[in-house]
Amino acid sequence: MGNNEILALVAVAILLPALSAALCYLIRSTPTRKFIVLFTALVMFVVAGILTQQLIKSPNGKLTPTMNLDFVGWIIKFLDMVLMIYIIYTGVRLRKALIVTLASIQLIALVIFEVFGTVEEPKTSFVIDYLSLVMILLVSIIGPIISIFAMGYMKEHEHHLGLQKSRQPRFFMIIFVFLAAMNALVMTNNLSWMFFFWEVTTLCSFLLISHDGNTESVKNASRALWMNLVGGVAFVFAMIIIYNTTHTLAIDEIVGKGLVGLLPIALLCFAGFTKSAQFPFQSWLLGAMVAPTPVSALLHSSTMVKAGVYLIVRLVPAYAGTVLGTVVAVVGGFTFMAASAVAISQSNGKRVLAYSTIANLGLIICCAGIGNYVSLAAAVLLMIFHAVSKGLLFLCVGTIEQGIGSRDIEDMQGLMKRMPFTTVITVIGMISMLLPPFGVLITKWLTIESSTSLPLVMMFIILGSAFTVVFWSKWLGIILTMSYKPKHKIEHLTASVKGALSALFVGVLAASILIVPLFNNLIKPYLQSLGNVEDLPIGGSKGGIWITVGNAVFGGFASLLFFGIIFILMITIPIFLKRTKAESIKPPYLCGENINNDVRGLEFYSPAEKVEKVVVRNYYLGGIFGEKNLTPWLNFISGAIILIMFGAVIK
Amino acid sequence: MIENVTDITKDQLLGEVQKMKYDGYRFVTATCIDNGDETLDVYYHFDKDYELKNFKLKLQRNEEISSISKIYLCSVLVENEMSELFGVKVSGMAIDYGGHMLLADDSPDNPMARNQIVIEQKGAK
Amino acid sequence: MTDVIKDIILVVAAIIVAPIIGGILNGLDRKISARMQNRYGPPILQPFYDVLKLFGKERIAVNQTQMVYVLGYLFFAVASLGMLVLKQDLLMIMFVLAFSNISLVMGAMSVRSPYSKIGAQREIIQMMAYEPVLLLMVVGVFMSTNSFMIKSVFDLDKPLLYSLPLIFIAFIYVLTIKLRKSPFDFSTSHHGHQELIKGLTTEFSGPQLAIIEMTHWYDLVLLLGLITLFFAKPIWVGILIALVCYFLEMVIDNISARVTWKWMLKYTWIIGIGLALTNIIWLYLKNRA
Amino acid sequence: MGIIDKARKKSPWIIHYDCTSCNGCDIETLACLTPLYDVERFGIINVGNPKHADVLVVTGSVNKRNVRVLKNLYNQMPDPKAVVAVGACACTGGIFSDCYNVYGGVNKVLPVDVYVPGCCPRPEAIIDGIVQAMDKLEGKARNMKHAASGKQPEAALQASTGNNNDGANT
Amino acid sequence: MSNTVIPFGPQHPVLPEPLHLKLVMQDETVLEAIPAIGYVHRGLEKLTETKEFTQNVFVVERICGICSFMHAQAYCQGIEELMNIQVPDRARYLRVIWAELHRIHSHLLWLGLLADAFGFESLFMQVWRNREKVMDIMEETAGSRVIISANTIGGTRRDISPEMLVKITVIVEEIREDLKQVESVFFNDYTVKHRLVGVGVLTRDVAYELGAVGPMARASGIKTDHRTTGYAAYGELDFEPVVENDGDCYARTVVRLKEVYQSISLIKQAIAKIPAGETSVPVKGFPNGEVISRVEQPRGEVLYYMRGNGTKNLERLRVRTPTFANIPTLLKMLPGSQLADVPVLILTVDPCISCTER
Amino acid sequence: MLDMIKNVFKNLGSKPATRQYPFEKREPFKNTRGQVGGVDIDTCIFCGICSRKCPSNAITVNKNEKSWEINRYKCVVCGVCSEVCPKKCLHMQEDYRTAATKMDNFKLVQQPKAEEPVKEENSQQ
Ligand code: NFV
Ligand code: SF4
Ligand code: SF4
Ligand code: SF4
Repeated sequence: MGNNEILALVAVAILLPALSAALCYLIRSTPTRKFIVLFTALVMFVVAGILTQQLIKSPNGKLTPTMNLDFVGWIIKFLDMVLMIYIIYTGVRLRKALIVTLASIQLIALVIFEVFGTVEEPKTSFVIDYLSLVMILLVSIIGPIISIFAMGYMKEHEHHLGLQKSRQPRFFMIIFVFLAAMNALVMTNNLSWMFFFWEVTTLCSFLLISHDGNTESVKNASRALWMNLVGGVAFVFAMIIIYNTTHTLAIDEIVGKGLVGLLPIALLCFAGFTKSAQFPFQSWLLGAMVAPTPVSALLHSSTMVKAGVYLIVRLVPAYAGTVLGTVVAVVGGFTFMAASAVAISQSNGKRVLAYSTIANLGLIICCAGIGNYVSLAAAVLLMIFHAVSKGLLFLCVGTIEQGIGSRDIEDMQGLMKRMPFTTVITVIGMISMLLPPFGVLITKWLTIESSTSLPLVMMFIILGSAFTVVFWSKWLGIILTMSYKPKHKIEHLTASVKGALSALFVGVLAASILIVPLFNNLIKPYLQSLGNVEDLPIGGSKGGIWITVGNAVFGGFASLLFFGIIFILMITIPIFLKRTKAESIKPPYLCGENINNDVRGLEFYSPAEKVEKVVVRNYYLGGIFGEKNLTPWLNFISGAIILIMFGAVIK
Repeated sequence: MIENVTDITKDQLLGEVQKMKYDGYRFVTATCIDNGDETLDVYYHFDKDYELKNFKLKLQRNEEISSISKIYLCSVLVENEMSELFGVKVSGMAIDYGGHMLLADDSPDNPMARNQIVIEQKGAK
Repeated sequence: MTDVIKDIILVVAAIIVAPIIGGILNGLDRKISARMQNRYGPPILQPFYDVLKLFGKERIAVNQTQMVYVLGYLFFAVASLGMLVLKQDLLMIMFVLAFSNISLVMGAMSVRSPYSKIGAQREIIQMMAYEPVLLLMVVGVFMSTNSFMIKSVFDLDKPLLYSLPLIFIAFIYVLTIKLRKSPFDFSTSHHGHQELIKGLTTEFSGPQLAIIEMTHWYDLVLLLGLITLFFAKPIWVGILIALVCYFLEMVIDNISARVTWKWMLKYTWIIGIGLALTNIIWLYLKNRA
Repeated sequence: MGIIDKARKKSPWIIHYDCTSCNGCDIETLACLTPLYDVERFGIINVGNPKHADVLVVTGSVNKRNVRVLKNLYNQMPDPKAVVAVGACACTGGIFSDCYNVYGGVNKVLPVDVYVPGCCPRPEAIIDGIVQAMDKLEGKARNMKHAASGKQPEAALQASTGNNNDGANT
Repeated sequence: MSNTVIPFGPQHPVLPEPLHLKLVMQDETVLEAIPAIGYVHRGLEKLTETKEFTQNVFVVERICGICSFMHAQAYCQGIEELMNIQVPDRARYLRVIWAELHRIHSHLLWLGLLADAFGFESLFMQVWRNREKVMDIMEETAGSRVIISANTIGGTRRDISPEMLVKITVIVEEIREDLKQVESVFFNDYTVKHRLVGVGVLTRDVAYELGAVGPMARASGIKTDHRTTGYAAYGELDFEPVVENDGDCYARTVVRLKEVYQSISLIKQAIAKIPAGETSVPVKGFPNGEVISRVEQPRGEVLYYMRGNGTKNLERLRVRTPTFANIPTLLKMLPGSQLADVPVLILTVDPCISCTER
Repeated sequence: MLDMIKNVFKNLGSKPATRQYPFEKREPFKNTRGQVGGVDIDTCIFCGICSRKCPSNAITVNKNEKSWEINRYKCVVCGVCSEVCPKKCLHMQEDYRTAATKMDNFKLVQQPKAEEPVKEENSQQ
């Protein structure tokens, strides 16, 4: 394929969602919208597939479609201004001086920089390398799947809210705009374009968080907006500084040359921190959980927040091995630990997922900061695994919430009997975040093995992993709670929900099963492109990922077969035993005060011969990990670390 | 013989007990006796420095007395016991076991009351 | 190929021998503990009688899935032992060991029984306390051998203890938790009685309990094997020291009351992680220099 | 199966439930665990959990409230299991057999295997009782094997749901 | 936010006796605890109305096996007062000796159970091994280990021979020595103190208001000990109530431990002073009238109310046992405590449910 | 922390305190109330005093049948019967009675003029 075809592909990847967005908004009939969603999904899959194929074929591991359309640049500049003005308008409407100020700063800086200054746009507007490809795949595969899920979900959701007039057209419009922006963001090589798409995603996020329009959602949305705008401001100034020192806005040049000072890179990383909701900016992501579940799944866990991570990983060559790298690792590691710790105290399923998202983003950033091959491999792998698993889990929680009317973890007891389909998927989704042979664990292993050069960071990671185990296993335990009772199902899922869940479920399994091809085809080339090395210290073969240090090969995560066998044994032996002779079912031990004929042991005789329900809640350790008392401290520490970062960079 | 017995009436009960509390007495217990003639004696025992002070309350069966558990929380057990075993009605107990503190569902009602024939002739084989 | 066959033979041998050693050690533990309490104590083979008896009991359960978790507990423990004898990646061993534990926790949580659930919660808290120390130990091993492979420990010319004295202490500390010995037997009561009845094993009985017991034996052998690592050369010194440590655990078991888990969490973090981290930083500076 | 039978005899785990005991039998049972008598010599452990136990040691007579507790505990023990009634109260109700809240001995509610007389029985007698119960378990295990071969799972379930153990006064 | 609600007891390995609690907890902090009893209720007070008043000695002994001797003592002393029986001096001293032996056995038993409750198995074993010596004395002197049935109305059923008295002195001295060894564990061991100090604090006022008796009250600084009124031969012996002021579990442990020493000293004093003579006087007639008899049990004062009507049967026998008075303190101590401390708290009350419910 | 350690090691070094019960039996103390030994049936006059004084109604005396019967599983071993027996034909035994798998009543019947008492064991219930 030549340049133009690729350019066309890029255009399709960006413009098709944008077009679908417009159509969704304009044509308000539900069947049409369904068709549009499905069609767009299909096309996005295909485009992503072709891009992958092209990239693998390409000799230098890059696709650089060139184009000479100056006016695209101007259009984007124009849209940039419109966007900023819209945000200012929103700020005025919400009476939020902070938003107005931050947006105005950006607007003024942009006007001075882009309109009055003479900016030479880079020749190659788009560079698609393996890192971009990973993101494109995530956006164009998970994005559409979640949109499909959203069709079923939003119907139920609006039914639940009792809306007269469906707001779905608006919803899907924003979703598709967002997908377009995301695709563009990861493909572009032009820093100022990237900035534009960056702010588009910010706005989309704002609009979607406030979608339900009640006071809480508007409040949280505006918090998300201003926090992201803070990052935006940093982005703008980074851009200006970079341009003034290097006279280029081409990302590949900025990253490769290493001639920019560390300050603008630090600013960009800072922007990444805000977008990825690192401590102390985590609160916006938590607030964002009021949005409908597809939004949480798509924007606030699997894709948009990854934009920040993406930027930081993208910049790795510019700061690897410097003091900035160390601080970035510390920030990420700290967030990983802190978010995991706070997650222990949460009983709201979505908030747990949110904290876990923050934690995992932190881990990715930490890996980027560590900056060796092994850790970078871990970073990119984690981006993939996390996106798939977390996307799935959010959808599951959404489905469960619609099924049982609560997102409180404690209400999910005995879910297996009530919503078997969703439960199985949820359980596998959770296991995939925690246990072998799933990918997330492999990356954690890689991270620890690669972080030994930074003891502090390593301690963060180790503590963080311990916390992670705690909150996942608590939740998992609740879901798996079963008592003997014939099934009674209340589960009726629409086809779109079921389909999307199954698709992502398959994705989770596939990502982990195919970890070796994934590694060899996507991550290995990416790592090689960083330093043009043949001998990577990390390799994938024999069904596992292996690390080489000196002449010792270790790891031996020949996991699949190994753990596969264990799992199969675990499940088949009991089934076999049951066949031969069933266990007799006895009620649980309640100190002898069981109610007669209550095999499930739900109740006991309490004082005065009353009948009382047995309730056992998980521990949330509010005294130790309580959100309220811990957050100020964590914010303070992380704020201090970030200040130290700037201090160290400025010198 | 019992020293320091004061006869009181039902209405004096709370006031007298309150006075005991002011005077720094410890509530020891209450004793209920069924006289077998449809009357009950209820003793309230108070103690200070090893000196017992007793109030004696004569009750008709089915008469209701008010609980002193508002004044002495520790009287809940004995009041529950009285109401279970003797059928004395006690109103306003801080914790009311509803007749199931000591007795189970299929125990005889008010077994200590004399109008009950409760000693089940069994076991002697 | 002969290597592979040798490995397989080694693993199979370990799987067969470990429970025997574990059981005997357990029996010795009971006997010696009894003697410490001025009792005569059970026969040394008592643990085997117990397990055999349990296998012969009726299989009862609260729900139909318990067995799955119990087997998970066993298999993962066996797997980590296998990895140990094959001198595999230490970090992986720790992970697999953790899954084995998680599996048990899941099993305990899967039943609607208050005591087993509370036991599970406590077990999770215990894991939160000791897991970092174990991982830090692994990191310490890495820093002194430059590899996560156990093999490299055996290639060292000096025992690991020289470079990891503090971590060793921290490990012994954590061992008390892992072996559910007295100051820290919160989640199940190994012997003696406890507010949680039998904690996380309350609802497991008969063969399930037998499997759990056997897994304890594997665990025990594995943990003692890890102690041996600190004195890998010559190996018999290591084994001897491991046995001494085990004896030390018995003594600790018999001279302390059960503390509360809050205390454990606090002090495991402060003492355990503190010691381990100090050691690591020391190694770090030494490696730098 | 032979080896398991042998093991069974060497490892009786007991659960001790104090019905309406006056504590006399109770503390004597506990005293069996202590150094002077040390029943762990025979592998006897007080596990305190019916699901782990082989022998239910009951002290005291059955009263009207704890009858259900006793039945529940017995029901939750896995086969083969035995019941040892310790003390005059547990055997017949003893001195309290005429009390209004007392049903009588444990045999009114559960099939008792071994009776230990005395008030309170000497610890030695209690040890004898448990050891005798172990001998009985052997026969029970054989019965269990026969019974199980014909039993349907549903039937087993039903048997466990109802507290329909043999007992006179229910 | 819902809370954890679990049953605690009646069958529970740390509770030697059936006591049921409905625990409402948040994580492991107890918010609410409602005790339920009734698992040991036999209806013994009613039974005594059908037995002869002489037989009742054996019935009241079986209210509780731990404090059986003193139940009989309280009963006999009450009846003796009612019937104006002058008990021989030797019997009064014998009663002191046996009563104090019972106190030692009860307190040692409790110390062991407490050790078991906070997970200190070897300590439990040590204490109970020690206790066996008392049991042996009882068997040798009275013919039975626990329920010794040594009392009878008008005196005691058996005498203790002078050689045996000497032997007792030696053995209690041994017990003191043995106890000294574990004493430091209870008093100083870090882990033990960690579990006891500051747990379940009852201030003096609260304890008084709740009517706590015995060691419970004495550990909260209330100087009450019914033995100081001088029943039996206590008036001729020299002792001071053991009082601690902290009101926590530690204080209660200290009180009980020190009381063992006190009992040992009382036994030795009694043996030194015991006069020769008869051990019982014959009883004639039937009790008539009302009487209240109080005795200091290991757990505090027990109150016997008796009403006789001139026949061989009593019209009413009412027992208010110390635990009955101490249980309300649980209502105050449990809320706010940790689940792990629940057994310790329950045990520091030294609950005797069979006494409580009769 | 280490207060117990001395004790533990001392125990470890010394012989266990355990009495090897079934293998070595202890001599019972003198005058221990082990169990009711039975009655010298020839001397018994079937006055029934023992039966009446027994607090737990364990003894049944039948004057017509000339039988004396005891339910050993109901007897609380108080020793009253042997104290009150006017003929001192009833005596306590020092060895305790061990467990049994069946509750048997112990019955003695005085043969009209034979010397040999017949011992019958018949099961209760
Ligand atoms: N009376 C009496 Fe008690 C009680 N409560 C005495 O110490 O033990 Ni069972
Ligand atoms: S048999 Fe005797 S010692 Fe045992 S519980 Fe009954 S009365 Fe108490
Ligand atoms: S009291 Fe003596 S003589 Fe009279 S019946 Fe009884 S055993 Fe026979
Ligand atoms: S010893 Fe006591 S209980 Fe036994 S038969 Fe004689 S009088 Fe009755």
